[in-house]
Amino acid sequence: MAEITCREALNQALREEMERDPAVFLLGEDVGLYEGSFKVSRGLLAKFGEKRVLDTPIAEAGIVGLACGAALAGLRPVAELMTVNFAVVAMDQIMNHVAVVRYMFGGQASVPLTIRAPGGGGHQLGAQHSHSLEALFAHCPGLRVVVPSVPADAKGLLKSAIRSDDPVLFLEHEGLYGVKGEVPEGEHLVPLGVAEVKRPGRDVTLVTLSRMVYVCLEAAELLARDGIEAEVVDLRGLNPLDMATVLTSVRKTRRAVTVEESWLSFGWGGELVARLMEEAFDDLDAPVLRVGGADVPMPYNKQLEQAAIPDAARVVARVREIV
Amino acid sequence: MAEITCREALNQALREEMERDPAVFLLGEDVGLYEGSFKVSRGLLAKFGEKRVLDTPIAEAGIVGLACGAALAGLRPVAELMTVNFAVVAMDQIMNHVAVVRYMFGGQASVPLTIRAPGGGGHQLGAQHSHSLEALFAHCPGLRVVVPSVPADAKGLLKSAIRSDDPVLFLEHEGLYGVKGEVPEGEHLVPLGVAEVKRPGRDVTLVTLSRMVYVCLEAAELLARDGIEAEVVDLRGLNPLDMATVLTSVRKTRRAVTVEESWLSFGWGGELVARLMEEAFDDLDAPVLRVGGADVPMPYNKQLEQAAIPDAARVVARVREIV
Amino acid sequence: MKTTQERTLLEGRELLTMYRDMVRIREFEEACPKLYSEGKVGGFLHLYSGQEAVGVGVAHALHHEDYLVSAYREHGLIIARGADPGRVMAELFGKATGVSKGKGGSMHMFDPDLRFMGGYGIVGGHLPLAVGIGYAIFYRGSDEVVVCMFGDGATNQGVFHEAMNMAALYRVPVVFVCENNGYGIGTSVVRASSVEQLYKKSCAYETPGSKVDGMDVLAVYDAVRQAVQRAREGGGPSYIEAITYRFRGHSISDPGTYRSEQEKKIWHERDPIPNFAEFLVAAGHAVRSQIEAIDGEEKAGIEAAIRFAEGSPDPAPEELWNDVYAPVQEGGAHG
Amino acid sequence: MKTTQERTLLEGRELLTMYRDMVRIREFEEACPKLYSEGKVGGFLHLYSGQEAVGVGVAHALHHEDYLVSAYREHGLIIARGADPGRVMAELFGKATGVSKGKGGSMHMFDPDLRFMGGYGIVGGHLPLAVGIGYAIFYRGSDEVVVCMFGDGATNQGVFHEAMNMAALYRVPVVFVCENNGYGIGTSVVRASSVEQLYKKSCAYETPGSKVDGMDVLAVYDAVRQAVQRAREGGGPSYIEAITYRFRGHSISDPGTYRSEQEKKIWHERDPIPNFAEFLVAAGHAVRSQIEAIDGEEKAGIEAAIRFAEGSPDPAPEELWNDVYAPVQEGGAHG
Ligand SMILES: Cc1ncc(C[n+]2csc(CCOP(=O)(O)OP(=O)(O)O)c2C)c(N)n1
Ligand SMILES: Cc1ncc(C[n+]2csc(CCOP(=O)(O)OP(=O)(O)O)c2C)c(N)n1
Ligand SMILES: [Mg+2]
Ligand SMILES: [Mg+2]
Repeated sequence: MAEITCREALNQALREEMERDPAVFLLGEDVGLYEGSFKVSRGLLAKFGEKRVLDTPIAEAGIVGLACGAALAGLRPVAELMTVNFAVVAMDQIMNHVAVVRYMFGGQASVPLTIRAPGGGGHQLGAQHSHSLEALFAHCPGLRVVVPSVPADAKGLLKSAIRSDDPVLFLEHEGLYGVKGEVPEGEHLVPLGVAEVKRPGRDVTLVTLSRMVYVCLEAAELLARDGIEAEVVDLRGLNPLDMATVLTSVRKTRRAVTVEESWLSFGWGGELVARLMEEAFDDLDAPVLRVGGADVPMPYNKQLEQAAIPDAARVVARVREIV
Repeated sequence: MAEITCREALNQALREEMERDPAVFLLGEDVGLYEGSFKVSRGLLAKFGEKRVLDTPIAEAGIVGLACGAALAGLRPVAELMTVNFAVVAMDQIMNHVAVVRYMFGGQASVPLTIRAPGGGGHQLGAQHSHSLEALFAHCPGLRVVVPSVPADAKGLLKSAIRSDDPVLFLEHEGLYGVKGEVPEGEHLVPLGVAEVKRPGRDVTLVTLSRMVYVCLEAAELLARDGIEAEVVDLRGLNPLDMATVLTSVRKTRRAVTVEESWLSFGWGGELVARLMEEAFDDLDAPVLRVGGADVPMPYNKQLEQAAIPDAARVVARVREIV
Repeated sequence: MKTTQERTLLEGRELLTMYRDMVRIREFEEACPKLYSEGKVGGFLHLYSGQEAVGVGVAHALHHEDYLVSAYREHGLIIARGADPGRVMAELFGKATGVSKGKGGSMHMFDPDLRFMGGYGIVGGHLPLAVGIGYAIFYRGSDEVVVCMFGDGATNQGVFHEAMNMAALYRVPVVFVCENNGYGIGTSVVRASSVEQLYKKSCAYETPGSKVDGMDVLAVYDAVRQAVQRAREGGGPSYIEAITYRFRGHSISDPGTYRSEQEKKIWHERDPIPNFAEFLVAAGHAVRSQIEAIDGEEKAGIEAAIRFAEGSPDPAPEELWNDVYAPVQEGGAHG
Repeated sequence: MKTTQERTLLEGRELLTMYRDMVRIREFEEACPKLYSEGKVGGFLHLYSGQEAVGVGVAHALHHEDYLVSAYREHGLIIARGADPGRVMAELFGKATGVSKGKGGSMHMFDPDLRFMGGYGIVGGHLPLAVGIGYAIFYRGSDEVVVCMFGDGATNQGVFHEAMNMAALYRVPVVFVCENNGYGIGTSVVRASSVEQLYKKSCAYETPGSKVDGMDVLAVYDAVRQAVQRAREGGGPSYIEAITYRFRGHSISDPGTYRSEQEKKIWHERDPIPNFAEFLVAAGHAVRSQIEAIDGEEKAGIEAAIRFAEGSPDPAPEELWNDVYAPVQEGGAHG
């Protein structure tokens, strides 16, 4: 298997799905001539032409709405939002249109649309450019929320997302595009809604996704030095949400900590805690704790920003409270 | 004290604050000549004139952005979004501008803006017009989220919101405008971030807000018939979040159920559960359970809609699982 | 090639169908308030009475394969497109036999067979969708056209701007039809739009804009037919402002006090239905008795539609959970 | 009333200040890439080199009480408005002495004393804010004006439409200045906007639109001064398209390969700074030595600014939690 970056893995997925299905096309700001602001669509305009790799004006509501309409008419658009921060500009199209048309039209409409959006903090981009909005989208029924952490998943999940007849918010992390990993060539599908145990452990379960998977693995290493074996579960998405894998792990470790990059309050961690409490109350030896971003708009200053984003030390500290 | 409706209480608050402070003005779709689609601004155009009661085009981003700019320049706008469903159209202005400018400009900017928005289901308005978005806004640092359930709070909280130097999302429920209650005349302030025990009880705590307060009180009545005494806590908002009152209650009852109208998954209930678990794990005799709306876009059909919205029976059933 | 006489006959027939469609819509809409007050219909209810000439003119300018997308004031549009009034009424009743299985209601009707791509409730929200459908047509290289209907108020929304720009930029076959009925709820056009003549807004996109009398079904038909043809031939989008009036309040709950009796009277004199009947008779396309026959048939048809709706079943309780997601596909969980 | 001679002197002084401001901005911007590569400056970094004539022309057309609002390419604008380059540089360094206390960075600078109401990073997002500031001015009946700066790409966003419409509808004193530098990142104007001449977009709002050479500081100054005067006198908003060019990539990380060397060359020949120097000397407003003196002083000034930034402290760790909410007021929790 070849070692490639998440960026290349995503590019492969797009290329392969466009070759496989003529109904698949890309659109977004600078996805064509510029090959994407993160270069994920490199080479695709040259290969597939302007009709299938559509550069758009800076108009996120228009982009998502156009993609939604094209999907209603039978195409399989993959819309790239330059970053997830701008998904908020298109929130009405996503929440009130993309997510609900199938249902409100009695199942007669289908929106096989994938919306790709890079996000996350860590690059000193400040209060308007550092969001991770998994929790917001996961709250809206009708939307799938898929979040890859490694190259193989980036490829396998994106291919599944594009083939899904449901609208999918595919949330990439700006800090992971350069991360390398082994990725199967050609047909490689990772089903949506299946979590993965990244590291086995018996003492505590760390439930996480996206870049925080790496933070948790680092924390697990640190804990291991003191003989604490943490099991790291990569949810790989929030809708569908694979509680089975989480429950199996927690029933074994009897302790859990959720780790998310976004604002802790009213984030997705609370949902996991609530489900764990309801479904595994008697299996828990300690409260399920959460680690999350500071509840502040992201500051520009490097030290302040680092303090706002969860790191391994923070995770270790939380684990030590319950182990 | 006079018995008046929530609608009249809100109108009183607006009128009094506009009389008190010349910097306070209203804007929104049909707030003036039409006196508001729920008639909350009745009589205000006649009394204060067009400059202070500004009818706007149908352009939510423009409305919130205009209000944000006016607030930056020292006014105290009260923007009415015809319904909270359209707040999603203005989500970028709310999340990326209103909520963050104070912080990203190092505390030099202030946005004393109140955004009023009616919401909630129950009137067969379907998938695009039945949202309750408390959880979404509560996830964004910088925004206050205030939610009245009775006329006295509608008045007292709105007056406090207008006087607050923080931006406030003031979420009203379309089903409560006609509800009557005693409301003190003139100066009556209810501080933001203070929950209220609506009904004392020793066996279980029902944590809720907005229209669900009534559903919980009804459930409490039903439970009382069987000797189960439920304490009902009206949060009256999510930011500031008054955990102290909730914890005091739960430490007493040792059991709790959160009740929210919106989609259960990734709603605000999870946050409450997580905080209770962390702060009161050893005081809990049973898992904290949640009641919430069905995770589906709201259907039009009456029976289906009723099935999607929590009712007293559902609350009672959940309570019986743990009492 | 047909003889003049044949053609007149054909036109005659089509003209009568236009009249019939307008009457059907009016009968349908005027039956609603009573049903609403009886609690048989719920939710919002935005009636089309007064605007029939726009919808019918548009529908007759389209081929069967063409698409129509609309805002929430769409009963008349889906009927003009050929929907069975019974299924439309059943939707208002929230019944399983409704055009949206009772899940959409008055604002959210849909019929893929008629290529009626939906009624939407977020003002302006469906405009980019229309552009997307147009893009799909362009993508496939087929010669269909999309007509997108919206109100005067929608032209002040940001998505109007984005959709108009993208439609022109990609030269997609979309005809934007603004139904200017003078008001967005209680706000008159001049109090919401800096430009009073809404057709002028297309100047910012180098898209042809024109104005047409929305109370004259033939005028609408001609204007739309030309725009549709232009789009079909690859000429790109156009924008038509149809000046019309809603005879009732914004929705069933709106008394409409912001409009003067005088104003209403003037517009009622311009009622598209009786005026078109007069024209048909005067021009010899029909005789009075035919008109009366149509009126009677359509009245009876709506009564039948109501009976159908009343006799139809509610959706099954489990329908609450259906249609949120696509049925699970072969190969892979939710894949 | 001043004598001609006095007036020329006065103008001469102002002209030299304009030149000095442009040089200061250029020196500031050109110092940034090195600092960025050294890791002293982080985040996004959108430089203004090439566009100085627009910002300086605008700033000189304003009174001290007038407001300026901008997108994220604003270093040059806040400096033109009078900000100390040291505090601007400190902001890029994320220092506590920065114009936004190190919390905003390159994209989010603010100075209430200069009435510089912020740099914003959401394309188009600040346009409605400018309308709101204009509304506050109108509300108070004072005679200030707001100038709102944004790029060509922003004119395709929905909020542009909403802001232009509301500004015209309420006749607020806002001057919209579109800095058309030909590209939105890698997308040229014609590939994003259906109308190539962006000034034409104001036709949809019955707002005067004009085009000006953005490489000529005096042309910009004159155009903006007229629009500002019109706004000050209650004439309402206007819209100016300034044709300019950014000499560097969109941001520090953009190689800008989508622009031909030929194109860049042509624009560099139109560099607003040397050309203006030539004009000043030729027209007798200054002698060569004065120009050289200014160049030297400003170069030194920016070096001092960098030293100030380097010598400044980082924000205290607890600053993470400050400024999220207003300090708790008297009377009532968070009241
Ligand atoms: C984004 C949004 N804002 C506000 C509303 C509330 N609303 C429903 S209809 C309407 C008026 C629309 O007027 P117009 O576009 O002229 O259409 P008409 O009702 O006249 O057919 C408004 C403001 C909405 N549905 N969506
Ligand atoms: C709503 C939104 N979409 C996309 C972006 C990403 N982005 C940042 S700058 C930019 C280009 C803006 O071009 P223009 O308005 O011409 O300004 P310029 O950079 O040329 O000064 C884009 C697309 C953004 N910041 N905000
Ligand atoms: Mg209208
Ligand atoms: Mg540009």
